[in-house]
Amino acid sequence: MKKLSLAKLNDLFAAIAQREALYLPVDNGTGKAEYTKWQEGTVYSTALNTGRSAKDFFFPQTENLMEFKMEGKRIDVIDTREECEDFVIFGVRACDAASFDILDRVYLTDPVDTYYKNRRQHGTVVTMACGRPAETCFCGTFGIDAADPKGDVTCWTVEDGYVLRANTEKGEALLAAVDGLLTDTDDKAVQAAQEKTRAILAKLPLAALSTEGVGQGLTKELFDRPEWASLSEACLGCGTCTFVCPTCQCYDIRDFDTGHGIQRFRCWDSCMYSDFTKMAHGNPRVSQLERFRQRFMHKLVYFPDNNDGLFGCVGCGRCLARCPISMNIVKVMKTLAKGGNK
Amino acid sequence: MQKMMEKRALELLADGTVSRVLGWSAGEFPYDMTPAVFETAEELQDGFVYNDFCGANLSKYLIKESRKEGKILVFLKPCDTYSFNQLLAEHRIIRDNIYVIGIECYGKADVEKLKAMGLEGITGIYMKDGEYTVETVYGSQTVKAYEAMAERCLACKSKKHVVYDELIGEDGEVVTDCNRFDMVEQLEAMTPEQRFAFWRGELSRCIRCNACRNVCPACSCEQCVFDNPNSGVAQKAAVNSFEENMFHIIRAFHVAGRCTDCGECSRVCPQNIPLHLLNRKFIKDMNAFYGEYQAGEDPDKKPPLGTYTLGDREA
Amino acid sequence: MQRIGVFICHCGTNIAGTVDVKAVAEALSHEAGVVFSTDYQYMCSESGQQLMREAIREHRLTGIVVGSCSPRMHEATFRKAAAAEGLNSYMVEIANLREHVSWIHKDMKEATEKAIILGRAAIAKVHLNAPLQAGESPVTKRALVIGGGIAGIQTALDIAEAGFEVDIVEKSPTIGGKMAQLDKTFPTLDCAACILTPKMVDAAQHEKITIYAYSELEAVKGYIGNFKAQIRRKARFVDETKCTGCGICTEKCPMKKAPNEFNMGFDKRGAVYIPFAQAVPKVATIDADYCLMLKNGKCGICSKVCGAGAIDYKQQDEIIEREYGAIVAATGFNPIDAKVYGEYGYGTCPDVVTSLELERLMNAAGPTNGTLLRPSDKEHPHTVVFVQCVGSRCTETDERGKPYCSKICCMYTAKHAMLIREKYPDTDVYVFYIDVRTPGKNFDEFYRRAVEQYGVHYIKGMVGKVTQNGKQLRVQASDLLAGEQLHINADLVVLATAIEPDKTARSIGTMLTASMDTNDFFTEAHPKLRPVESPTAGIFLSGVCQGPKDIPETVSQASACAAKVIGVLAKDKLTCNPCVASSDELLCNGCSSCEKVCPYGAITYTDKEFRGPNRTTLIRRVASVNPAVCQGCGACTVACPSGAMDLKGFTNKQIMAEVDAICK
Amino acid sequence: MQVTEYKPKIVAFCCNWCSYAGADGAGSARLSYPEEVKIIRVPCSCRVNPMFILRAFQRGADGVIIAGCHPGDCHYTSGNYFTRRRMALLFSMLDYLGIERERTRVEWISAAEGAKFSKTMTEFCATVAALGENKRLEDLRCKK
Repeated sequence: MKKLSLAKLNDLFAAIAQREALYLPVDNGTGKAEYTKWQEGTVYSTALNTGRSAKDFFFPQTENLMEFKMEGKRIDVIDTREECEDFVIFGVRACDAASFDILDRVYLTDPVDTYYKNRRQHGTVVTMACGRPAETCFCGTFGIDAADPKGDVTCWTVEDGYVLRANTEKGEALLAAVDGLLTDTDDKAVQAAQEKTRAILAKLPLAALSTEGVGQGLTKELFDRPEWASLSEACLGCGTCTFVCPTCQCYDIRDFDTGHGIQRFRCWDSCMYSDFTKMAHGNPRVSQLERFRQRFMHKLVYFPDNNDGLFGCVGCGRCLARCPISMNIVKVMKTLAKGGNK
Repeated sequence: MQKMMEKRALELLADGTVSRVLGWSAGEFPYDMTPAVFETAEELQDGFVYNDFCGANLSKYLIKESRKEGKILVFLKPCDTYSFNQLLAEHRIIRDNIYVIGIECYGKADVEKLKAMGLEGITGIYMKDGEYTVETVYGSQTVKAYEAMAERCLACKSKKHVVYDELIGEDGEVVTDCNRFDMVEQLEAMTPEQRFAFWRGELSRCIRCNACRNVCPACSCEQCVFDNPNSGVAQKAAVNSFEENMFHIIRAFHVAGRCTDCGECSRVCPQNIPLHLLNRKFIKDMNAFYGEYQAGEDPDKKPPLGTYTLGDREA
Repeated sequence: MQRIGVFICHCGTNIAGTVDVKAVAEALSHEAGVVFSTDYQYMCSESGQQLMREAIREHRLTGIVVGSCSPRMHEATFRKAAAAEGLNSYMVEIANLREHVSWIHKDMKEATEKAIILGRAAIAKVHLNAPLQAGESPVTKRALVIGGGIAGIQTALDIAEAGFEVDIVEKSPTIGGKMAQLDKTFPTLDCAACILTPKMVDAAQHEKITIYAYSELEAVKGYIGNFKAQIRRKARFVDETKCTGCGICTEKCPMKKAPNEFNMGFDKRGAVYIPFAQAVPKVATIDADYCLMLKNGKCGICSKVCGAGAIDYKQQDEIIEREYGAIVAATGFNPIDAKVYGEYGYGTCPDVVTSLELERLMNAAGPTNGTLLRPSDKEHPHTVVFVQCVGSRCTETDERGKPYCSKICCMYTAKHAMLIREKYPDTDVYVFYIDVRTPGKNFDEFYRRAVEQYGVHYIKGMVGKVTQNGKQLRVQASDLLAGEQLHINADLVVLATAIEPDKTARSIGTMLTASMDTNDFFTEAHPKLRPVESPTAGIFLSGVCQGPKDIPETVSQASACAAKVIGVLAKDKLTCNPCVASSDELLCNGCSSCEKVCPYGAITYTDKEFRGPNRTTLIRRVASVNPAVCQGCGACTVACPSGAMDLKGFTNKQIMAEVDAICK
Repeated sequence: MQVTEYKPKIVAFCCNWCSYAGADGAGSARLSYPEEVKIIRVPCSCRVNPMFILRAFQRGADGVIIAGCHPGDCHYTSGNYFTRRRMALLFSMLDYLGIERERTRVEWISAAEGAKFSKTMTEFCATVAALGENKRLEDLRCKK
């Protein structure tokens, strides 16, 4: 383990930024932190989490896939892919770091999504262990330890500085490159910090939330549960939950006529939208109940079904804070669990 | 207040005046209430909640709910009644199927404001004598109610219910000295470059989640032009600055003269974009150009874009 | 995918002189969908059209772009040529290469570039064009005229003369209107009754005209060619078919306290009455407000004396429904209530009268049998003061009056002054005016006669106040030209009160969805070019309901209006402009935004059933556009937030395609 | 070195009855105006949807002008009155967003005013040219 003194944080950023682009949470002026490219003078925000999740780095909201040029009756297809430049994301929380595993399951298994892979290969993730979790946090429900996040490098804030630990080759390389700023240390301070965090985690209102009643193999039991009607009745059908979610991975592909060619791009889609997966015959899920159910069944049943029990939620709590009508996965899980016991 | 509302709802359910009640149901935390329909006394007693965090405007749900069998009771705050009236004027809701109870309102709280004060890990919020005692896993703190009041409530335009079947609490007055156009004026006073920079900064955060549109009582189209592939302007994501501008300008234009300034768009924006400043610009301009007009106040009054005078100012 | 043919016209050298037409045709031949592109000397010529027709055949063209002169010039020509070859006319678009390119640009290169861009825009539009069919609707060959004054009578007579059925609906017991109350008419001074009553009789006797007097319009539905009107025939309590108009009942009626409206209330009439001797129809009417029998069941004298047995105390209002192809508003006017001008003493001083009242005081059939006597003491007035512009030409801040000029007052006052001076040369006549307006044939000569020949004192100035001063009236006024205050002791003061549309006009306008201005005058479809039509198709305007007019003007407008009505009724079917708005019911949310901006009332709403999710049925309110009424302005398309409303021939997508092509 | 003069792209929406005829009049009288102006014929100025205006800017226009009948002369009686209100509000909103107000305009040009048409277009072109390329409402995808 390596240690960085409090005063040298900025030097660390400068050193990383010299090698490659560095992104870290910065207060965006609305009281919220967002990942921003570091430049001299940028102030790192210690806010619990960013408004938007870190998935944007690997799966951006919109992305060009290819272009077409038409000349008379001839159509040329232009590959617009370019090798991504190396970059570092600093300050990723445990939940978001765990979300990358989920996205990897989707995009790195065959057929591999080359656009995603390109970014993933070139990105180095430095996580920051949580010190002040909020009431909306429930990563523990999914076996995520906020006090010991994953990532290429894990960072803990301790009393007199930061402790860093490389977890992967990419992480080793990063720490090696900034070795001049670091000193060796043991894990005592880290353990103290972890204990403190875990004590708080245990006191959080959602600490006891369990995945009982949801998970693999429960499609039949849960699909026709009557509670979906009341759970979904206030849903506005907006995409807020989807777009702030670090694990939602659906996209739509569209063509844009630029006037001198066609750009084929993909953009995030939301299963809450009425035109989600609309096909020639129409829409497979015609009511908001069905769309709502799809989102939660996917995260809590279908995804685990297809991925060895791994849930499609990391408990980051963004949807709890952002849903315009305060409906969320926690309320869904609790309602389903309660009804199941009856 | 909650007790009185619950009592009336139970009575009206019991005597058959209504068969359903549209209100708010309890959440996980003291502040995350969800709009909900209650059909039985048990459901009501179990889950009905009303407190300072019940900010959601319930009127838009009536488009769907008033078309169902039986009468529905709805609780409307003063600002919600304007939306209700506007929906009525646009024939979007069926008045006969709705029983409106107007509820007095002195402003709603915004939990984001509490969180911005560093209050994380909230486990309880208690209101007493104009103060909130906020309990968190990190300790408790007392906050003046007005410090936690939602921005839109600080600029409240009216405490008067423009429509109701009965009232719980006092009916207020139109707030004549409300300062809701202050920020619009500040922006107007800037240079075009400053304004451009301001709006780029705000709108560039848009993630096109459509929360503003879907919550908006004026945005009640069967299908939005931006969702309709045949409209020629459909867009699913704001690919660039143009599309961000396009969506928000056209949305504001489409609700111009119909927007009651309920403030839901800004409340729900996950990116904290002050969308109400677009709508208020149109409202302010319409007032200045064509005379005072408050959408939803009088359903029989012609909206500014539905009429004209020979001597209107030039564009 | 369309198969588009492009035809670039040289227009001699008009286009080819500045635009490289061959280059344009060549460049456009590469556009997607273009299968044929050529240039030609004169596309509009017979051989040019032939060329187009052959190309349509040979290349199976589905769309045509002509690069030529303005579409305002030859669009119709090319559409016809296409239609002759079986191609829908609306698949033709014009790129205006003459007026918008060759005639305004000098540089060949730039002009050619612009021509290519305009050609591309037209091609982009044609790609999205759809064949449009002009709809047809049948025409009910009958007209309704609302109002039986001189305007309504003239319009009805002219329509009937052309061979079409006409119904006149008149709310009072007789037709004739205001003109029947007048004494003499300017500038010829012939007696109004002498020229009007024969027309009334003509109307009554015309086999094609039906007069529904003492009737009111109740409701109107439908559109041009196909109106359905409900008419309320108010109970007269006299059977029209039996009454002979002998008048015995009116003589024997013991209740003689009803004010006689025909004589402006100067005398009384019976509860059963015939308004005047030449009334049409000449039948008695019982005034239910005064009739003792109807009020308390005691009397019944008229019933006893009526030899024809026409009296029917049990008569009820009757609603009849008729179908019409066109409707004429001829609702006329009334003088404003002069009481609002308290400073002139009207209503408090009996010898202050309005001009219309003076007409009755001077009329041989009036309350004084034509001898001018003042109302208070029935004495001859020796000094008469006329006050002009009472309630006319007021500033915006004057809420009592009207902003417009009532147009007729200058002339009738000259007439009154002249008649008084002629009949009673010992009478002094003063006229206080702001301006004297006499633009009409023989009008100014008439006015000058009043001044020069008859010695009427015309004084430019305002009357400030009229007060009772013993038996006389004290008139305070200013003489603006002399710059002095005047005090005149007058025996009679006559107010030239402004005229305003009849009070019923507004509600009738609403029924007809005909637009009105802020003064409640009906708005014409175009102030210069369509002065007798309402913007709502099938609604026509006759007389003062459209704006102040004198009798000659009213009659000529009434005839013009009849000509327009005949134009509609003469057709068996009406062809509609196919470029009209239409609403996509799947998108429409029934909010009524479009209806508010439609100048024609072409949009209506219906509740329709739609399929909802999971085999449910939803009822939604949706707009529908009547293509026979819509004129295709497109105001609704922008008012519609959901994009449900679109305009055929100028759809959102077509216009955006043009925008794209131009900005590319 | 050849200096290419910057030429703005101008879209002119002209109502069929007055302004399009006015443009024809300008042509008949050989009254020139810059070729940058391209006219789109609409039945009435009230047919112009704010979406068309934004679309034009997106696709590369530097200025958009709407020309209709003089108030009171609308072929459809009220169309241009609605245009006037809608555009007054839209232009004010664009200004509020910091987008140059001079890039948009409404003008009343009758069928008889060919000279006014030519003068207005020339003047509008000069105004837009002075502002330079539309950057604030551009869509980079549509630029070559």
